[in-house]
Parts: sequence; structure tokens; C-alpha cells
Amino acid sequence: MLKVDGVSTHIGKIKILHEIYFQVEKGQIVSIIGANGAGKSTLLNTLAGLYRPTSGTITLENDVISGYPANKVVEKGLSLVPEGRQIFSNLTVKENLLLGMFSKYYKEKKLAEENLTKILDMFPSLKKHLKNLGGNLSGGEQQMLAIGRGLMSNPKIILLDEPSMGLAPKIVYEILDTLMIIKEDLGTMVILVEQNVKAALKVCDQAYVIDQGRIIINGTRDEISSNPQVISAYLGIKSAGA
Amino acid sequence: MKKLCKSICSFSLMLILVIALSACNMETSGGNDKKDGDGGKEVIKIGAIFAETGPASTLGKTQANYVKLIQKQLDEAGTINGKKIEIIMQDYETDDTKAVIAADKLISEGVVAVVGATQASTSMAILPKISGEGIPLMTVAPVNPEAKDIYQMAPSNLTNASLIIKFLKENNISKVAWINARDGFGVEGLPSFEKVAKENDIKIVAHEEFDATATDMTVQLTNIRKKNPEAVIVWSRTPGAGIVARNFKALGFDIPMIQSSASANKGFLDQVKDNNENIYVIGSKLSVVDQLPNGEQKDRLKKFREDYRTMFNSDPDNFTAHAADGFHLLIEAIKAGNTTSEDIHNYLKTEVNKYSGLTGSFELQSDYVGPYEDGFSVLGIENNEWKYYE
Amino acid sequence: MELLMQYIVTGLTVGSIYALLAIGFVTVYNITGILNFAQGEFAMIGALTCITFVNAGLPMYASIIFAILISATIGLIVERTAILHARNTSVIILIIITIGVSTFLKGMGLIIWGTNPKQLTPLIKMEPIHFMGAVINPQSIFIFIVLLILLAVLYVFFEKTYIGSALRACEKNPRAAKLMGINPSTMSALAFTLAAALGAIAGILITPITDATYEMGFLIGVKGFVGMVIGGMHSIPGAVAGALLVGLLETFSGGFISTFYSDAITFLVLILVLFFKPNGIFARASGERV
Amino acid sequence: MSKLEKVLYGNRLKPFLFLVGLILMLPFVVKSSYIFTILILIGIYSIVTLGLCLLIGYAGQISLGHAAFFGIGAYTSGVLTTSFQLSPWLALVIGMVTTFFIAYLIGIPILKLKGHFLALATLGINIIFYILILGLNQLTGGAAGLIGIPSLSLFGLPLTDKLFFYFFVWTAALLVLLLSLNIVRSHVGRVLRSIHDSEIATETLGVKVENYKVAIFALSAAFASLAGSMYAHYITFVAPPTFYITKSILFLIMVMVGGAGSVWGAILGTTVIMFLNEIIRFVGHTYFGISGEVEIVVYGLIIILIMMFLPKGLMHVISKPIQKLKQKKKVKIKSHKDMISQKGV
Amino acid sequence: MSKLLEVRGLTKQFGGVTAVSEISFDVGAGEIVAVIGPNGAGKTTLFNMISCFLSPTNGEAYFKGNKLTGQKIPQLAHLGIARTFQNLQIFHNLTVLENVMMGAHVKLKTNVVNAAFRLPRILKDERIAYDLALDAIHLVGLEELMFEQAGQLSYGLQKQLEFARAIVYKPDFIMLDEPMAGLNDYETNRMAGYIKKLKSEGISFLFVEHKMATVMELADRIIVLDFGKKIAEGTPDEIQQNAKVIAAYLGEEVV
Repeated sequence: MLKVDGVSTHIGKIKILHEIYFQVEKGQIVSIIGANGAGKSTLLNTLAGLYRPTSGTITLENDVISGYPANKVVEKGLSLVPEGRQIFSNLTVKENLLLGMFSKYYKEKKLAEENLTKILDMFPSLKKHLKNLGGNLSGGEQQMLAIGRGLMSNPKIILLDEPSMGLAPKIVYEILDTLMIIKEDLGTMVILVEQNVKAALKVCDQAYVIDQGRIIINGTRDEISSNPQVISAYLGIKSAGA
Repeated sequence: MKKLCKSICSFSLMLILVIALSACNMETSGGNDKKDGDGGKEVIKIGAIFAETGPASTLGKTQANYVKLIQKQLDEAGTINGKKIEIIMQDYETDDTKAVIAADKLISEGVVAVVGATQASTSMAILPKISGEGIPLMTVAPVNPEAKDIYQMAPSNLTNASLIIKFLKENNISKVAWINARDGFGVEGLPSFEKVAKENDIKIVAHEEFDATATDMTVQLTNIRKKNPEAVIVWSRTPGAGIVARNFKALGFDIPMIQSSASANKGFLDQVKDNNENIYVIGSKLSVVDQLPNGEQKDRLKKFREDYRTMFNSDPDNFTAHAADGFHLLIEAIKAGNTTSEDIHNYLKTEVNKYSGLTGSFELQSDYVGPYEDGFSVLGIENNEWKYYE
Repeated sequence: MELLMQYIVTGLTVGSIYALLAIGFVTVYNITGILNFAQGEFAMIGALTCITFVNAGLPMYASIIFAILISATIGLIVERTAILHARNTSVIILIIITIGVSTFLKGMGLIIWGTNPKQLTPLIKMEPIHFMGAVINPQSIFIFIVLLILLAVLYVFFEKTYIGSALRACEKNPRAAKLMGINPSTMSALAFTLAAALGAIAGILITPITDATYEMGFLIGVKGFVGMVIGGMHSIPGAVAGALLVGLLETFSGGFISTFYSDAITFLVLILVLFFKPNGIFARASGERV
Repeated sequence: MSKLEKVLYGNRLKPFLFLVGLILMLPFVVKSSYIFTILILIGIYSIVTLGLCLLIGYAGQISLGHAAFFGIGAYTSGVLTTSFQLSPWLALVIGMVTTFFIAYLIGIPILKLKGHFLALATLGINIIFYILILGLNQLTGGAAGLIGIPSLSLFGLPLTDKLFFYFFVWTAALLVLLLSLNIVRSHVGRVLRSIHDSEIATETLGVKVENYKVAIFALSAAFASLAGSMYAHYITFVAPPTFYITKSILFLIMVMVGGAGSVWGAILGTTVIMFLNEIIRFVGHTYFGISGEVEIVVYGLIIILIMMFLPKGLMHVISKPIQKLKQKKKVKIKSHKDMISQKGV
Repeated sequence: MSKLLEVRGLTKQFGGVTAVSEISFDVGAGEIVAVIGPNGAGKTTLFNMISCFLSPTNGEAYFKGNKLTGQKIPQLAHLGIARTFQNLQIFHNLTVLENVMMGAHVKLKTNVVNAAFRLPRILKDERIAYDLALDAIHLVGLEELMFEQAGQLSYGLQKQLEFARAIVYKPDFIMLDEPMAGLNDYETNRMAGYIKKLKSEGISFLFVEHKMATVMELADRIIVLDFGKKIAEGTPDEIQQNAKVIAAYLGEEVV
């Protein structure tokens, strides 16, 4: 499990995250909900080691991972699929995927091949593009590639930052379906940050609402879905107008 | 860690500034004292400005070395007329502005004469400052013949040119091509040669230049070949001079190539190793001491070379000899009891008559600038060594 | 015709010297975004150490290998000490730091090897070749061949190997690369080491033609740099093509216009290229989607 | 100085008067002509670095070619006074005006470039200029240099005297400093700093960013030209190597070491670098018996260290304790603030 | 209501992808128009085309009858158009006051020459800029922080600062790219208050926003984009009832 214990993060002199506490149990998808600028991305980036928390600890299965740089955090089993996909547009799909397990590649070349097959089975649409440049894929395929790349290192937990951005609804649901597969087949924990709150709430087990860098509401999917505050703020203009 | 480095950094800089100010003050007062008591003091200072570093260091390095040598000799010899001679050496890093600063520094130190600078253009840059103070300047480069108030230790370009002409005439050559480096040394040669060539009916059929740091001169030589000259004259320092020679050989020229005195050193010999027939340089007899006929000149040059060899384990070249002549003349003057700039001026202008220097004989009161051509000769190369022709 | 041939041959010779330098520039620039003004100094160090070893009696090939290794180590040390610290500062500070490194290395070269030009006997001793009226120095052919081999090796290294793809990933998107577990700082060290080794190879190769001095690096460095910009900063083949073009431009302008102004013409072309095609004339549109 | 200005930019009179005082005082302390030459050169170079500081520190544009503009000034003065017997003063002005227009024309295309490309383009300009002065040897004397440039004289007082020249140079430098301060402490200064921070936002506010960049480039070039003319008349000899890229790099280092963020940094940096050079030489020769080679190494090392650990320059280090002093006064200012938050201070 | 901004068939293609396709709409004087749509729907691209940061593949925009398309960016401020940015573009190294004073640029006649010689004009300009800036600073209530470095401010305050800078010279038309993003409820309400106040002074707004409650409260008219196309336009009430909007913006139900 992943345990976040009182984490605060500053960017420059500004405190973005204020003592965040939460945890992800094995086999869970946890959704983090919040407005633009609420601190969701900062939270994910802090977990992944791109920012160094100014206080608090992050523990992944008895292993303290806070304070390590991003490249070390990956080795410890936490993988972040960044916002806007950030695939390597000048590399082929295969190269993109293989880079996903950079830290282990030279030690376990065989595992790399196995993982590659596994991921390609999971995302059949990537198979036919294996030799194409990542930059030439469609948005949906790029997102699949980004997730697949994140999974290549056999992470214990995978973090997804707005995977639905700029994608047609149909594809968004395909991606969310994949998350269920990741959770069930691979047993990987998932943290999902999503604008599309309704969709996110469909797949998650647990959800946290973050505002102003603080977690203001938390609960199970059903609790959050029925929370009137959440409904008015995030679940649509119908309630806002009403 | 970073903070520590930062504070150490700023602290040391502050320290340096403090040292700077105190150092300047020290020098200021020191300089003054010595200047005031010039006549009665125990120490006579001679300044030296050479390009120990920078592009011209191929010429200036041995000159700077020589300062150490002569200082040692002077120290060993004890005092002259009860006075100690101290040589203050300044490296101007082949930078004219730094040379001017160095000149001012020497003036502040109260030197009675200055030897330098390595390059002609730099000598011109420091000349107004130094002659303005009435201090004699012994330049070691061939300067513009119109320059006044300057003693030239190197043979003038006219001297060099007439040596070349003599060589050309002996070999019945009347059409030559000229190629030079585009720097202070390289461009000085042509005007004098043009003048002498005109008087002797020798035609310059091609003129090319190359950048002093260029790596290939094939294009220039190809352009020259179009004009069918009977000899090629090169005016450049090393390594450019050596590269021209190599390109010249590679292109299969079978005419003589004559190089300036800046090539009369070991570096050039190494550059054209094993492929050097038909290459000649204007060299000081210093380069061929062993082949000289026995005599006073040979002994003098030999001693000079041996002294230098023992100290630096390498050979001096004619540029070292120019510097040495400059110092020797000044020491002569001081030995004769002249301890002020004015006296030295007078001595050099009136007393020096047929002084036999390392690079030729001087007659400083005549209009002729620089040593006579008796210290120089056109040298060939044989078995990768300089070859002297009588 | 004869003249034309000679200009082409000379142009390619000079151009391949610049190209060898340009390769090193591109390697560092592409991976770290730094224009390393000290690249020429690595050529100097490579050449002079090699000569020192040869003079000490080591066999040629061993000397070359040692010289490359030493230069690469120096490259690594430079990166770890001077560059690592300042990686995230502004372009101008990085420029000045690399200038400082260049000054420092040049000074060290001067202390160790002095001012006199040093020679290296070519690996292949042959008489100049006469071809269609032009004279070709065998060493130029050798340089050209090594250049092609290096191009091929680097192509395979960057395009076909795993670590090469990691380096390219690092160039394109260092943040995402970090998320993959690639340490950009390690890659930057690798880039500098590689570039220093390439610089050393360049220095060793060109010394039989140009001779080595402590200050040989600057001008060929600048020219290699110009070649790289003209050809395109992002691809090694582009930079090599650009450098060869600079060589040809120099000899042709030297031959047909004036040898006085050939450098000026080169830089004029550079400014025109910067103005009209800032990505270099050989840059192709990248297959990127916005 | 209006109250409003004081509120916006703080006091400038004190440091300016301090500098004036220092300049007036130095001749009483310093007697050595060697130190005078250095002080004069610091004055001359400061004029260049002040302009460069406006360009680099304020507008955020790099230049590796200012030695060319320095050279245009020097050669215009040199050629016009020797070959055409023009008055040095007229030549100096002609040099400045010419340089301004040349830089303006060059600046229009070149300042569209950024970062490394701008650096390379300006470097190219420097090399082209260098080759031109070598090539036009009928006019410039080529590689042999231009000799016999007359010294300046002012109201019949010949400036060959070091003291007069010292005062003359520093008067000019102070004037340039004043002009630079005026620019920095006005809306233009704000515009330039805005360009540095965000070009897009500045344009959105209606600023024709290109025009400002080019104008500052041309102005800094004109300053460099002024300094070049003075250099020519002081040394009375110019040769091409003085105006090579190495000099441009030297100017750049002076600005960065002093701290590009402040015009005072330009003067500080110039002073420090000039003395640093001499100190390395002096201390090295006297105490360690080292020679020229080691100087270069130490020099390179110092540049690397300063850029690594003090990227904001020495001015930043010096101004910090001053700022701390000011913090103490802050209480006072607070009440002042209340007053000026109303209109019509 | 007279037309202030007219957008006619703006289209933008990047490579082969159409990011914005055939969008037309008007903004009247004194009107507030909001553009909404999912992330990546092309809102910012549209914004950038209107404000001349991108040149459209097709179509044009007019402001008070002047063609905007093809203008240089600085010209827009002179026409009376101001804008803010999604990822803040404040001047970090300037103080708050200086940032806001920059906004007064179009009202000033200072140039390099008269600044260098400190002609009387300069002091007058400083006064003008200062007075205008104070008005704007008072409006957004940043008086206390006037002399702080802008980079030191919190995100919310920087957002207010950028807004203040945009309104200094009293433009006729202000384009705001996600003005409420990252603001808390209190700050959001304040920002909405400023917008309303300026509207009452006759200034028009075009803004992109995600916070629906704010959009519904402020906007006179809403334009909905999805995949680069305009799928709906109307009053807040109409938009809330629009089935297409609900499907695109909220996502279909997960089956």
C-alpha cells in the first residue's frame, strides 16, 4: 500500500500542498478530484519525486520513497503517467515502451521482452504501430502508449494525470476500462486524477476531493457520488443551475 | 554545501580585492621611491615586455626564458659599478592593450630602459608611452622604418629583403609569388620586399594571404600556381609557416620556397621533416653555429647557445638572440657608467659603433635600422638540420 | 577543371575537419541543450596527449586509445564539476562557463605542452595522390573515411541501441525521461564524455595535416559550430553536411572571390541562414503532432 | 529627484555621489602611472559594459560582438584623424552616429534570434568586422595597425597628461552611467525588464518589443563606439587583434561577474576583472614565481567559480548587506507607504 | 447592442489535425461572453487566434470593424484589447506596482531617447502610469503588496495582479483565459465582482473558464466548443438544457 503522511510541498516560496494525508490499499483505484489549480498535479508530481516535499513522508510498502529524485522513485515501484501524455515523439512505439523499464533493462532483458508482449496484448492497437514514431499516433493511441510505458516497469502503483484530456468520450471509456484491467489482472494500485469527475467516479474505489492544496472530503465512491457539495461543485451544471 | 562554496567564493574575492589595493599601494610607493633616488640607488631596473603566451608566444617564449637566463648570469656576476641590475619581465599575452598596461607598469617601476615587444605592431603600440618618458626602447621585431626613437634589434625587413634578392639573383629567378599570414608579423614583410624587388627587376606575380590560425593553405597555393612563379616567398610564423610548406610539397611544386626568419627554429624543422628539399629560410647564423667558419662570431654564438641549453634544455632561436642583443647593449651602456635613461640614450646614439651582436653588427648612430646582414644568411635544410651556404 | 577539382578536394578536407568537431557539438547540444565552447579544447588535448605517448615510445594505436580515454575522462570531470552545478541556469551563464572551461583547458595545455607546434606522423604513409589534376593528401582520405565510419557508428548508437534511445528521449523530453527512471544528469555526463572522446579523435586525425598547438581548438571549434548551425543543430548527419558545406564555401569563395574574405563570406552565409532558416538548411519537418 | 521616483526606485544620489567622490579622491592616493592606465582603461571599458549591461541584464539579449562596435569607434576615430585630419571630437561623434545606425540595421534581423543563435550571430558579426579591418588595409593599416592617432585636447589643454585623461574618461563614463540610470529608472527600464521576464506579455500590453530591443542594441553599440574612440586616442595606436572575439568575451565576463541585473554591477565587474588580471600577474610572479601560462588557468578557474556560485554577480553579494540594513528602516517606510498609496504624492 | 468583436469562420490546422474549425460568433459592447468546453477542445487556440498569437488557417476576426487577423500583437492593445494568460505571464522580477504600471504603456509617450535625457515628458508619464496603476491596484486590493516582487506572491494574488495589469489602461474589451483557475471561493467571488464592476462601466469580456457556477453567474452568453467545433451557443439557461452540451461536457454515462 501507499501511505502519504502529512505531505506539504512548496513551489518557490509558495506552499501548494498543505499536510496531505491519504492512503491507497492494495488492489484499489483511488481518484483525486479537484478544480484546476487545486494542487492535484502537484500532488502527483510530489509522489513521483519531481518535487521534493517540504515535510511529511511517503511510504510504498514499507519503503520510504519521499526525498528521492524521480528516477529513483520509479525503481522503487511508482510510475507516473504525466499530464499531456509526454510520450517521446521522436522515438518509435517500441522504443517508447522499452524505455519504460529503463532501470531494469540491462539486468533483465528477458523480462523486458515478456513485459512488451504483455503490454501489447493489453493494447492491441499499439501492436500495428510498433515501428511508427510515437509522435505520429492519434491522441488516444498516444495515451495508451503512455500508460503502457508506465506499466513496463512492473510498478506497484501507477499514477495517471488526466488521461482523458483532449480525447473523445468513447476513447475515454476505453481507457477507463483499461484501468479496471490493470487493477484486476496486474493487481497494480492506481491513482487517477481526472477532470471528468463523473467518469472517474465510475471506476474508483475511493475518492479524495482536493481544494486549495488540502483534502477537504474523502470517502468511498458511493459516499462521494452522493455528497451534495461534490455534486454542486463538480458533477455538472444541472445542479449548479438548479 | 552550496552556501559554503558561495561564502568561500565571495570571501576570497573580497580578500583578493583587499590584497589588490594594498599591492597597488605598495607598488605605487615603491615605484616612487626608486624613481626619486635613481642615481644613488643600488638597483638599476631594466624592463622587458615579451609575448610569453598567446599566439605570438612561438616567438616570445624563448625571449621570456632568456630573461631568466640573463638575470641569473647578472646575479652570478655580482654588481656592475656597485649596482645590481634587475630585469622586470612582463608577459603581454599577445594583447596590445596589456602591453600598454605593462609599459606603464614598467615606467612606474622606474626602469631605465625597455626591451620589447615581441611583435612589431605591439612595439608601435607601446612606443609613444615609453619614448614619451624618454626611456630607450629596444624592439626585437622589425618595425616600420619610419618609426623614430626606437632601437631595432632585429634586422629590418629591408635587410631581409635584400638577402632574399641576393639569393634569387644567384639562382636566376625573376618571377616570384608572395604569401603571408594575415597578422602583424605576416603583413610587415611585403612593402619592403616590393621596394627592393622593384629596384632589382624582380616581379611579384602573385600575392595571397591566409588566416594566421588557418589549417589549410591549398587554395592560396593553387591560386599561386596559376601564375607560374619561379619561387614562392612565405612570411608567417609557425605553425602556419609549416603548414604552407607541407601543402606546397603536397601540391608538387618544384620551385624553391623561401621563408622568413620566423621559421628559422626547431619547430619549423619538425614540421617539414623528411620532405624539405627546396625549402629555404632566412636564418640567423645562430641556427648553424657548428657549420660556421671558426672565429669570434662562432664562439660568441656557441656560448650563447650552450648557456641557453644548459638552463632550458632546448635551443634558442634568432628571436632569443634579438632579445639578448638588446639586453647586452643595455648592459654595455650601464657598464660604461650610464645609469639614467638619458645617458643610455646618449651612449647608444654616440658610442655604439660596430658593436658585434649575436645577430649581426650594430651601428646605432647611422640611419640604418637594425643589425647588418652579416648575422644572417639564407639557410637550406639537409638531413633535417639547417644547412649553411657560404 | 583542374582548379575546380582541387577546390572540391581541399574544401572536403577542411570541411571534414570541421565536421569532426561539429559531431561533438551536436552530441552535447542535443542531449543537454548546452553549446560547449570548450569542444575544440578536447581536440587539442586528444592530439597533444597522443603525441606525448607516441614520443614516449608507445605504439601508435595504443597512444590513440589512451589519448581518447584521457580526453573522455577530462570531459567527464568537466561535466561533473563545472556543468552539473549550473545545468538549470540561463543560457548566457552556461556560455560563459564553457568559455571559462575552454580558457582553463587551454592554459593547462600551454603549461604542459608549451607553445611550439607538435607533429604526429600519419597512420598511413603515402605519397600525395593525383586525381583528375587535383592533389589529394592521403590523410584527408583517411579523415573522410573515419568521418563516414563515425557517422555510421553514431547512427547505430543513437538510433539502434537502447541507451541511444534513452539519450534521444532525454533530449526530447527530459522530464518524462526522468519519470522513466532515466537520470538526465547521468545522460549529460555520458554526452560530455562521448563528445570529449569524439573531440579527441578529431584532434588526433587532423594533427598530421595541421600540427597540434595548445590553441588549435578555438578556430576549428568555431567553424565546426558554424557548420553545425548551418546544417541543423538536431541531427548529426545534418551537422556533418553543414560542416562540409562550410569547408567548400571557404575554398570556393577563396578560389573565386578572394582568400582575404573567405571567412567573412562564411559568417555572412551563417547569418543569412540564421535569419532565413534558423533550424538549419538540412532540417526536415519533424513528425510531431500538436 | 521627485518623491515618486524615490518611491519607485529608491535613492540613486548616494551611490552616484560615492562614485564621484571616489573618482575625485583616487588621484590623491594613487601616483603610479601604471595604476592610472588601469583606471583609465576601467573607465573606457565601463562605458562599453554599461551599454552591454542594459542589453544583457535588462533586455535579456546576449551579444558576443561588442568588440566590433568598440572597434568601429576606434577605427573611425583613427582613420578620420590620421588620413583625413579631422578634429578628434568630430570623429568621435561621427563614430558614434555611424555605429548607432550600423547596429540598428544589423539589429533588426539579428535580434529576432534568441539565446545561442543570437550569441552565434553576434559572434559572426565580430569576425566579419575583424576580417574587414584586416582586409581594408589601405584605410585601416591592416594587420600592422594604425599608428600616429593624435591625443585628444580639450580647450587647449592636451589630454596627453594622464590626470586630465583620467578625469575626461571618467566624466564620460559618469555621463553614460547617468544616461543608463535615466533609462533604467524610467518606463523604458520597466519595459526592458518586462521583456526579459516575458516577451509575450510585454507585447500584449502594446509594447513593440522589437523596436525596444533594437534601440537598446544600437544604443549600447554607440556607447561601445564612444569607448573605442577614447581607447584609440589614449593608446594612439590601434591594431585588429584588440577587437577580436576575445575582447567581446572579456566584456561579457565583466558584465556577468559584476552582475548584469544592475548598471552598478557593470562598473564593479569591469573594475574587478581588470584588477584581477593584474593581481594574478602580480601575486603569481612575486610570490609563486609562476609565469603567463598559469595566469590563464587561474583566470579560467575564477570565471567558472563565479558563474557557478555567484550567477547573479558580485553586485548581488554587495547589495545584500545593504538591503539588510534597509530592512531595519522598513518600519519607517511602511508609514511612508500609507501616504503614497493615495494619489498625488 | 452594437457589435464589438466579430469572429468569422476561424479555422486552425496543425499539421493534418484541425484544432479549431469554422467558428463564428459576436461579442457586443458591454457583453460578457464565456467559452467553455472540455480540455483540449480548442478554446485556447481560438483565443490565441483572436488575439493574433496564432494566424488562422482560415477565417478572420474584426474588432470595431477593423480586421484583427494579421495584425501585430502590440497593435491590439492600441485598439483597446487586453488579455490574460492561462499559465500566468506576470513579470516575476518586477514589483507589483511596476507590473501594473507596465499596463499603462499605451498611454505613455516615453521612448529610449527622451528617457535617456530625462525630458520633462518622462516625469509626466511616470505620474500618469502611477496614477492609473494605483486605480487598478485599489480595484483588486493589492495596496499592501505594492512593493513586493511579483514572483513572491501566491498564485491567487498573481492572478489578481495579472488581471489588474490588463485593465490599467481601460481597454474596451478584455480576454481572460481561465481567470478563476486556482482561486479559492473567496477569491473567485472577488474576481467575479471585479468583472461585474467593469462590465457596469461598459467594458466587454470574452473568457474561458471551467468553473461552471461562475460561468453561469457571469456570462450573458456562452459558447460551447467540443473537438474544435462550436456545438452550442446561447444564454446560460439554454446551455444548461442543451443535450449536446451535457453529452460532450459531462461525458456520457459509463455503461
